[in-house]
Amino acid sequence: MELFGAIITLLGAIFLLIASIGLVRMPDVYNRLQVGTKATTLGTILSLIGLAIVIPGWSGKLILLIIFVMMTNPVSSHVLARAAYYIKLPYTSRTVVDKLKVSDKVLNVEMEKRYGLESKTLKVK
Amino acid sequence: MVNIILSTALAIIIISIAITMIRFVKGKSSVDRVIAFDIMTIASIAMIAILAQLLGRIIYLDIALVYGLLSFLAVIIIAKYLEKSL
Amino acid sequence: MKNFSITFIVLMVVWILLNNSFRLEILIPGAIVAFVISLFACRLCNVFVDMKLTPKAFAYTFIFLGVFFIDLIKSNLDVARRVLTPSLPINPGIVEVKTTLKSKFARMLLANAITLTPGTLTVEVKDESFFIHCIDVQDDDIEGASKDIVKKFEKYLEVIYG
Amino acid sequence: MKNIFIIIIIAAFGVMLYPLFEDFSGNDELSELASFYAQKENVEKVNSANLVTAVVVTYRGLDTLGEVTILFLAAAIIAFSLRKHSVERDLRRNSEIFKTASKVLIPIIMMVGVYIFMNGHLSPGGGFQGGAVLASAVILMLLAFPNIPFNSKLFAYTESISGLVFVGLAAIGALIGSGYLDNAILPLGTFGELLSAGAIPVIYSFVGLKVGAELSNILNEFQSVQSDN
Repeated sequence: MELFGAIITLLGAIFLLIASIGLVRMPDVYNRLQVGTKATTLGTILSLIGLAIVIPGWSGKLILLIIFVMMTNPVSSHVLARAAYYIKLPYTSRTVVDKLKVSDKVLNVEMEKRYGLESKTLKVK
Repeated sequence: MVNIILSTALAIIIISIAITMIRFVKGKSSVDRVIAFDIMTIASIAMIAILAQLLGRIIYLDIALVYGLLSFLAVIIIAKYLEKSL
Repeated sequence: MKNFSITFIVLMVVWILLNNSFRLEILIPGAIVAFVISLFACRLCNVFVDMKLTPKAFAYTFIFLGVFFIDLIKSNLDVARRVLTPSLPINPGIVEVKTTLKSKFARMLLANAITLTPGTLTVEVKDESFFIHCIDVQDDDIEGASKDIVKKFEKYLEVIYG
Repeated sequence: MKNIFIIIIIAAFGVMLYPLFEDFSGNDELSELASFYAQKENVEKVNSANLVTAVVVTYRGLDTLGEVTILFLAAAIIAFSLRKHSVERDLRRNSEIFKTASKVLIPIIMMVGVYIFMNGHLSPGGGFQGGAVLASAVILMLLAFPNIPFNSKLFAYTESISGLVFVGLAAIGALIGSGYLDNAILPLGTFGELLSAGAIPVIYSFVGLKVGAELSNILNEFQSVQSDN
């Protein structure tokens, strides 16, 4: 049983390694975030689950750590992606479609109708 | 046996942190560097947990929890600073 | 009141997990602290109000977690394959999807689940539209993308949060 | 009148602290924990000439890791607080996901902070660290809801009351125990449990509350100065 847990931990570590390789290889910020959030979260969760199997007495704190990582990690990558989008970091040339750009224009016009002043500053960015 | 596998896992995590450092140095934009920092933190949480097992000290898990919390806050503050929305 | 009691229960669970024990001398200080924090945070965290407390909702919570974990593992294998292939087979883009969920907490869970699963990352949320960066765009119109990305989680969250 | 009062207080402190001076005797023997660190093999394993450095850096190096993160965070927060106010600031709203997530996280973070300062006698935490975690919940609140009305009087009261209780407990220790800040005024209990080590958890709790309230107050001041400009 302990061996099984240790192997799961090793699997998690391998996912973390893949994440870091992906981080170096990916061409633009958004794809790096993709790799970063996915592989690291699963890697950490697997490592912690494996440890919980190795030492069942610690499972309380380990479960709390897992919940914590699962709550915070997507939120921080969402906030980072949003920041990257609004400071207009360039995409890779392989990007196919950007629906948000279209919607942003519509929203700006609508804001101008509704609030007048607010739209001016929205255009500044 | 268990300890050997866990030590291997620890070594792999350390290698992955070292690879992440490449992106941290190369950067290009500050968001890239923050992403690298975030990934290093999450890897260190796993690393601290494994170290806690190897050294047999449960109190290290508290450190992992607080470390994760603080780096979450740091990433959000920097993201908001870059976005100029603070 | 419902909000307060759910916050209290969540905090007690956190306390028990932290201390890893059910003894009375640990539960009593925990209960006092959880009571005070719930009082303080009550007006702030009105997120739990929409939660339904029926047995069906509980069952669907577990099904949701199961579906989510299977998807999480699939997504990781997929991304790992893309990363390790030398030609880097990606086809990225930002697509728009619609959701019918109203509850804030459910929308957050949906966005987090999307961020954690196959090649997708929530970039922006505006009213009922989610803008999602995909690592491999299959379908760039709204209905098709919604069906691919959102529906599989939405049908469970709809039962839990109404 | 005021001066006389101050002199009386100083004299009272002098009387309280005198036993410390009188009872002081050099202790040549190391306690169990200290001798573990001071053992020759352990020092040689680290191969450091300076024993204190060996303990601080090698055995307690993980604390340093946390401290470094705190420093990083502090630098980021100073940048946040001392920044000039820009017009864009109010207009770009926080994302809804972040707001909802922080609503869920704030109570949990507070609970973790309380856990850390109540378990100060068992784990590497303590009053100061727990207080800092409490204040980080407040930072999250300020980040997610910048316009929320904030009750700064509540913090001021919490801070002064916990400060008073802290000094009061210390004085009680001097009166009925064997010295200032003595922890034997409450039953000592068994080693390794939450309610043990006498008054230490109680004292730590109030230190934690005090530190948390102080840091939150500082943040709140920064925030209000910033929005005035």
